[in-house]
Amino acid sequence: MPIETPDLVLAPILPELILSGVAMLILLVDAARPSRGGRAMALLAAAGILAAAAVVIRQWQVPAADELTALGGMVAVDRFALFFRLVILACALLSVLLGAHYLERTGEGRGEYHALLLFAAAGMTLLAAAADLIVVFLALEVLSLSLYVLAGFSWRRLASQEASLKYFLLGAFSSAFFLYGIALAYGAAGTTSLAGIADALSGPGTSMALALAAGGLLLVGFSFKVAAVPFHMWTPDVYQGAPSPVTGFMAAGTKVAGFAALIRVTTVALGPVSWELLPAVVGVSALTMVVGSILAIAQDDVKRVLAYSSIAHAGFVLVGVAAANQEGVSGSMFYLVAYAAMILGAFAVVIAVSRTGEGRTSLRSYRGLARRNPVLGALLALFLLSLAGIPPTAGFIAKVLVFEAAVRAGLSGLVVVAVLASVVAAFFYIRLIVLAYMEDPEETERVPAEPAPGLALGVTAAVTLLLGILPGLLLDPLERAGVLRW
Amino acid sequence: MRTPIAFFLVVSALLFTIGTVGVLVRRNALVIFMSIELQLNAVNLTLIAFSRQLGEVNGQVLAFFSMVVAAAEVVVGLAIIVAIFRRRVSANVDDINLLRW
Amino acid sequence: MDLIVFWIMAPVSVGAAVLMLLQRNAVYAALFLVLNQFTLAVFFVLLDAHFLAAVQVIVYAGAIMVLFLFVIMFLGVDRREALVEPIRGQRGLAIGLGLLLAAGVVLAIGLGIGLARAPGPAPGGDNIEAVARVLFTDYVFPFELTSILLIIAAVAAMVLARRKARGLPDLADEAPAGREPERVP
Amino acid sequence: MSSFPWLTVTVFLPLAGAVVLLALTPLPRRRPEAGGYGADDPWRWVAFLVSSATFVVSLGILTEFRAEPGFQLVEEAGWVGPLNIRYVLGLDGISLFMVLLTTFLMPLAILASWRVERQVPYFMASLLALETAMLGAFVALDLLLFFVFFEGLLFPMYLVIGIWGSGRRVYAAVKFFLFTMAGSALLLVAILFLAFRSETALGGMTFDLRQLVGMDLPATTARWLFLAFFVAFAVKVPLFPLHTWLPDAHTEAPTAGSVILAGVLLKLGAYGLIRFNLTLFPDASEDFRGLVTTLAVIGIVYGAVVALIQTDIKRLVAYSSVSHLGFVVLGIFAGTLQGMSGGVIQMVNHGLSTGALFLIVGMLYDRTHTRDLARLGGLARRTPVLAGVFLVVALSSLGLPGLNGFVGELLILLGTFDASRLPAVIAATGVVLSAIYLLWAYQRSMHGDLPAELESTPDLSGREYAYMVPILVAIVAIGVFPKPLLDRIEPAADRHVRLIAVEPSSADVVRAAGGD
Amino acid sequence: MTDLIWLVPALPLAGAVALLLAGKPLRRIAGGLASLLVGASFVVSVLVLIDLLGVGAEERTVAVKIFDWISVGSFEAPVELRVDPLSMVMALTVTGVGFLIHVYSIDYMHGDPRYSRYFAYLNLFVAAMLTLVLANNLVLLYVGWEGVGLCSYLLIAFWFERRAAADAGKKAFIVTRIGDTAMLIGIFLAFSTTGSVRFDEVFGAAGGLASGTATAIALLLFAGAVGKSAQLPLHVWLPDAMEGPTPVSALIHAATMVTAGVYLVVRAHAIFEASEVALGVVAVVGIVTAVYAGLSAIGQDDLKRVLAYSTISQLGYMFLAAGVGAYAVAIFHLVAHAFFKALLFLSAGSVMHATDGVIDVTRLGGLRRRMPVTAASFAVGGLALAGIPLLVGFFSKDQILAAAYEAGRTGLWITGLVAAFITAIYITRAYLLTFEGEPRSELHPHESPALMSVPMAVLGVGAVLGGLLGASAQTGRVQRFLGPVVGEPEAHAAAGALSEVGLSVIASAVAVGGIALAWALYGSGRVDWQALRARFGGARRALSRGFYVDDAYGALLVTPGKAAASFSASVLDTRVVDGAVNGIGRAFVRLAGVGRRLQTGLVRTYALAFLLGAAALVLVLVVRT
Repeated sequence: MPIETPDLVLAPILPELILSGVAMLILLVDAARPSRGGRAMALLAAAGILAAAAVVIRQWQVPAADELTALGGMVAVDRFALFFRLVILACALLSVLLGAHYLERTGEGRGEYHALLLFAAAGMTLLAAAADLIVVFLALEVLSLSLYVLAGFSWRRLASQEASLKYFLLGAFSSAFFLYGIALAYGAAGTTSLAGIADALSGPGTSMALALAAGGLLLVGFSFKVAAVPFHMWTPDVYQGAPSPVTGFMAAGTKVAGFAALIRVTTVALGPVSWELLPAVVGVSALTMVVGSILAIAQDDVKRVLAYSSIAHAGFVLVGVAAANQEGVSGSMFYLVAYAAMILGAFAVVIAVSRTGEGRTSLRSYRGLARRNPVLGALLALFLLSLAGIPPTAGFIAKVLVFEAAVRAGLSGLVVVAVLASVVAAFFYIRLIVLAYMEDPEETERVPAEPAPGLALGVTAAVTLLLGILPGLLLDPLERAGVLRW
Repeated sequence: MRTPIAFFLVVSALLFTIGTVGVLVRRNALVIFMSIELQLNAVNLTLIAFSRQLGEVNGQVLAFFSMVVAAAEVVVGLAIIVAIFRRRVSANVDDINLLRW
Repeated sequence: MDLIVFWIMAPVSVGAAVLMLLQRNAVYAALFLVLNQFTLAVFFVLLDAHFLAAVQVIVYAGAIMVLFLFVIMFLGVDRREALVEPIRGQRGLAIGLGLLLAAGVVLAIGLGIGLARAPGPAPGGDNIEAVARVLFTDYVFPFELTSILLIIAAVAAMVLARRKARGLPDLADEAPAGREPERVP
Repeated sequence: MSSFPWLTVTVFLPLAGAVVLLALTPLPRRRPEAGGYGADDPWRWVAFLVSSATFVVSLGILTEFRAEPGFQLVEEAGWVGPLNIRYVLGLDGISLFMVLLTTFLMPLAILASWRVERQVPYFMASLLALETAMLGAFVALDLLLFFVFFEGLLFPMYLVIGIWGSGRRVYAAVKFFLFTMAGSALLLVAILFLAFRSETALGGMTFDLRQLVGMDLPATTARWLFLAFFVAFAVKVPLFPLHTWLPDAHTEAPTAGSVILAGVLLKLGAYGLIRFNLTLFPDASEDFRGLVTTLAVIGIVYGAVVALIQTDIKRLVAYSSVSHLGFVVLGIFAGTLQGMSGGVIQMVNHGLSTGALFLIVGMLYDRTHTRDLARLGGLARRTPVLAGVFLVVALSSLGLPGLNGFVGELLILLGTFDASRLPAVIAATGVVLSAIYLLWAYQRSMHGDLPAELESTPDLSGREYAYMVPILVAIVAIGVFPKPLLDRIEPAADRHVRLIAVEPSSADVVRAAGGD
Repeated sequence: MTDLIWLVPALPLAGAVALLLAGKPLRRIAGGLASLLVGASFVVSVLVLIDLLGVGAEERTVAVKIFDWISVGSFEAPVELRVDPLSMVMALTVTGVGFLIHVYSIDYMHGDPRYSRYFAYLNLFVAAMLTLVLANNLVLLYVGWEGVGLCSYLLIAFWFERRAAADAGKKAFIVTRIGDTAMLIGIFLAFSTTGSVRFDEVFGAAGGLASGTATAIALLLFAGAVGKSAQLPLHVWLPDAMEGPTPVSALIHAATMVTAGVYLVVRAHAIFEASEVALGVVAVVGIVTAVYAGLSAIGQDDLKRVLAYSTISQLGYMFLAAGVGAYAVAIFHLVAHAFFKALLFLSAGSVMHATDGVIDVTRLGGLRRRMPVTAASFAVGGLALAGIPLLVGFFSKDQILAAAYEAGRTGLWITGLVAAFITAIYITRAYLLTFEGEPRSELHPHESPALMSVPMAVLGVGAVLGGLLGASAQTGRVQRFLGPVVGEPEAHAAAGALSEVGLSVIASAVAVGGIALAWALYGSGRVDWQALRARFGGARRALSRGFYVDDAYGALLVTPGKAAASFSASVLDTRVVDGAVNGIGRAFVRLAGVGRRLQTGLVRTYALAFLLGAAALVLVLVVRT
């Protein structure tokens, strides 16, 4: 039985190869010399990420190939993918930084953390580049499985274990739905390639009902990953229970990757039925913004607040997705960068404040923060303002971009819901700032400044502020590169 | 006469639903997990049925991947459940509600 | 013949699934799941997917379910779930919504391919060869990808199993997050 | 046309100062042991010098300005490329005086904050950042850029109230923030919608006010957009019944905060109504004139009535603002040149008078540690200068001819009366009421028996002279010789009035007919 | 010289500014400086008058523009002064009487801790009053109008340590401001209909106005006059205003400011004449006030309050004159009143100065022996007020009554006579109780110093000889001089049966009768007036409280007003408006609290929500196809 194995051109997935290669290297080194501290592993991981990023940047500079996909149509090689890979790699780098610091403090430092993080990052980058539903699914599983374990990585805490179990059970549950969606899509279109599905859907004789059922189920799966209501309920619990660097990585990376794939799937594969899908996306978006914003009000743990915040933001990005136009996509891309920067920054603050692992995440611990460490207080305020969408921060520009796209798509009603939700959301961001700035501290001790979170804070703060003042820094290259050519 | 493909699809949908209901009504983490396996199995049936309908084997390959994923998930899932059990001595998910509100 | 087998196996399959849900003991539930998986293998054969039928029996019923049973034993066989549902409305809603979902999907299938249409002739040739050809040409990249999944699974097992290795104590449970939110206007 | 970027420099000089201040935070304090900041610590001086420098630069704008209707000193640059959001600054006679008012009041507010001891560098930095945001909002000609400044001032102000305020400062700060943010939420949607419409109507998406003017919009759309803009600005003004954030914010804010809040921030609402509502939606403005006028009139009377029985002097002044800003809005929407000019000049006047009132309340509080009128009294005997200053400012506020308040009030009422009589007549009762509550407050604090514990109250210090005298001079100068202002305001006011005044006023008819 | 008219208000204004800014260093010379400046102002006025007399009667109206003040579009309100006979008569009265009272104050206020401030205010007042009378447009007039109101406030509340003084000042300002605001609306209406606020244009257009409009403008302006001139129903502030230093009462609340209303009506007579109704209202309000205030004056025990009510009453007379079209007579009475009422007040001030502030006539008595000059002054002033022939008051009052009679308004005439009768009674009563009889308390009064006596003497001379200026309504100098502005006085063919001489006789008889009655009660010693007081306590109280008008305001306006305000503040604003705001906030918090409980921590709940979403999504999408 002769099977001509196809030529495997590995360049398109070089970043993923590097990431998983380094991950395995870490596993090996760790197995060989378990006594070595996490720091070396962290450096190794960081090096791997930087190498992958270098590859991505190199690929960005090289003019796009004629082919839009590689590896037999499985992986996209467009700049959309490259862009998101870069964002995800940045998130991963910061998470490695934060994670190393965190593990050092908790004494849980082990190589597996970094290995799993790299695997998860590889899954995410691949997800952003997936051009076939099966790759989407597998990439999703790669990142999910890694994150299930990472969520429970802080094994001495029951909460971490619980987060892990909850995330796992619901994640597997959602995987089943997603897979069912793939199956129906396959049934409707006879293929799982995104482009193929689009061709089939625009051609005659394809069952719209089946395609839409598939679309609905795929949407369910993505909604779970990006924490959209009502598939969001795991989020607060898992965000709270998981170790903070992991939470940060989940909040930033998973969402970025999930949306990258969601955008690609809805605009490419489901593009022909996007009009029919619109009510679903709009409904989920509106519900997500409203529920996320309102429920955050009643929280008293900062990680839960940020969890609800990330839920609400998923809704805002969905506004851009719902717009389903060029502006919506580029707006969502900008939004995701801004969001990743500010949520990671916020978690970096959380890590800096808690000092010992997971302590001091109750909102009470934030009282008088600005007095105990003015810089940290200011950065927290910056991130919160950006999350609230107050100018001149990246969060504001991001909102403007997606809202404008939605208005353009005739979704003014959704935008109205969005702005009202952001007012409600502002309520709890402001509450946190009240605690940090306007109340007397419970502890008078200064919060020390430490290099690792400091670096992460610096980077995220710079991005948050710079993109708010000069959004052209990101938008102009995006526009020049014409990232949306597929 | 060959069985219409839709029959298989309907059975598959029923099994998927039963699995879904199982996740919701059972409290033992293991049984919940088994229910998820049932869902995945149901999806496999759908894939293979469609594969037959289309007269090609791509669907079977997809089902194959699904099984591999299921296997990997089982490993991770069981590891997590065992880990939790060692601490809490319970596999009842209703007991696991430290994180809430 | 074909249809007869289907009509025999379909009730068994669904029945096994339902019975699985009704078992208070996890072991019986697992056994019913195995039964269900066998019926699925039969369906696969009916659908000319012989390779998958074999994999289903060997991997699923053989390997995975054994793993399940092993864990069930490990955690204690005699644990039974109480029959009382503590969450109000959970069962009703679960079943209702489940049926709605099924209805939606069935409706889609009905609209999509018609409920009674018979399939075309079975593709000729060797099923296993066909699967292999596709798997190692079109799907070779995903296939490679699954290796990463398996590595992750292994790492996960290692990480989760090796927990107490360092001799660090478990941390006390955090106070459950049940406090009233702090009053800010 | 000068090539010097006057506006950019004016707008961002304070922000640069704020950054410098924050950079200087590590400087040693003179009294570290007390935990506070001494009077001779450098930060206050830096802030004062920066804001004074800003004022000087803004005077440069005045010299460059010519009394013409259009926008001047325009500066343009690209900003958010894909949406064609641009950095466009420019000003006309209306914004000119708002800018000058801002730059004028800020150094005085800083001088008045000399006694702030907690976290002085941050306080000063907040004030300076606030100044940049306010100035930017007054000169931004790109709608989104305006929105950025408009929202951008929330946070510094919020900090000023919430950290350095008194009593229920947190409640007041949060309320201020959320109220204004809620108000402007729909503004953003409206701006985006407008820009979206510009793509088809103007052949290219733009947020530039100058291009959006006169864009054809369906009447219903224009009305909705008008309302969205209106709510945002009505909250800021504030118009009844959206005013309840104001008494709390004004009352709890530190003196400088109250001064800026009343002196400048509220103007932003009225300014927005002129600059955007009237300009962009003239027809809808016509349609809603009745509603706006009604709200303004209710605000005038209601604010005054509520002010009547306040015993907290700061609250009293706060409610007086509600009343006074009602006059401004009334004038703006009168649709007559007199009303519009009066509205604009009254914005300046209110900034001066109410700003000064808050400064005086601050001085009183510094001396007596109470704002409760029941615990004050007879201070005129001990502090005749303070009493005199208070009286002049109160008289200015109640519109005594010869002082600035009268010029605005007269023009507003005259202009309104010319257009629609009943509102003007009802509004005029506000003139009586303002006399009642202001004199009442004056009497309760300055006249009557002097409580024993206030026997040794000192009169004005040199620093207090330094910040009150400029305001008093301005109050009298504008009252006696408002021509320099009116001449510059009139062309711009005329341009705006032409948009909404479809029929000439009855007086003009008579005049045209050669007097009936 | 006419071009220097701006000096007239500017000089006292300069004095005011100097004294306000440099009160302390100038303290020693404050009184002298202030008096000097007002005196200079008077001199300039006289020079301008001489200029004016030098030209023909028709050329005696000159407008002197000083600078552009408020000008927007077609609205122009320049600072422009008007020199014409009417404004000059007013200016001379103001500066003349003002100068005397300044001089008088130098001693009267001697030793007061706020001596400089006092003269600053007084100077400011003169400046404002001159602005009022010299203004050539309604808005500038309004500036002066409000300015004098302010000074009135400042001076009434001059001794602000006293609660009553502070209250009285505030009351004066607020009550008059009610009228002022109406007047402001009148100005708007005038501008709105005539397109200008300049006198010439507005009054020139008056003839062409619709009668309703003319009535409205006239009545609105008159409302201002009612407030400022303390006519019913806005008179309540004036009696209280007596809390101020007595020279202030003399200058502001007798001689000048309160007469501004009369000036306004005369100045704007063109508009009033365009409306029958308005003139009628002016006359009726005037005469009713005259009677009402006269009666109230009888009931007062406080000498200054007697004079205050008397002022109200006399102002009513002036309005009566204006209301029947005798504008020149009104102005003549205004000038005459300025003399004798100022004289009366200064005499009362002299009494206060001597008795350390005791001014309750029931506690005084027999002061004539100790203070002959003062007693004589008071007597002269009182007789002039009562209208005893040959004193200035006789001529002016007689002309008013005659004008009413000749206009055919017999009712007004008879009521006017009644008022005259009452006037004679209360002023005689005041004089008798203060200066005659035996002292009723232990006081050691002494005559006032020269700086106080001399101005009194000068005013006394004016009260005696003032009649020379306007002995006849047709031929009097003042009346003829005013002719070009207010219309030439017409020689009425006596409409009724009585000749002019007959009218004079009747009026004189009434005055004498009133004096006689008062003497019988208070001076003859045959009647125990104190027993009468006790017996008719209710009536006395009604009189002394001015028929409870003030109390009625308290009960009907102030109390409900306060209640309404406190309702607005504590219920409407806090509960309803703000309550709605906070309610929305709370609703969200509560909603969040409820929503929070849905996050049970149970995986199965989460899965249920998940399924709910999935089922809904699939169903919606499938069913829609």
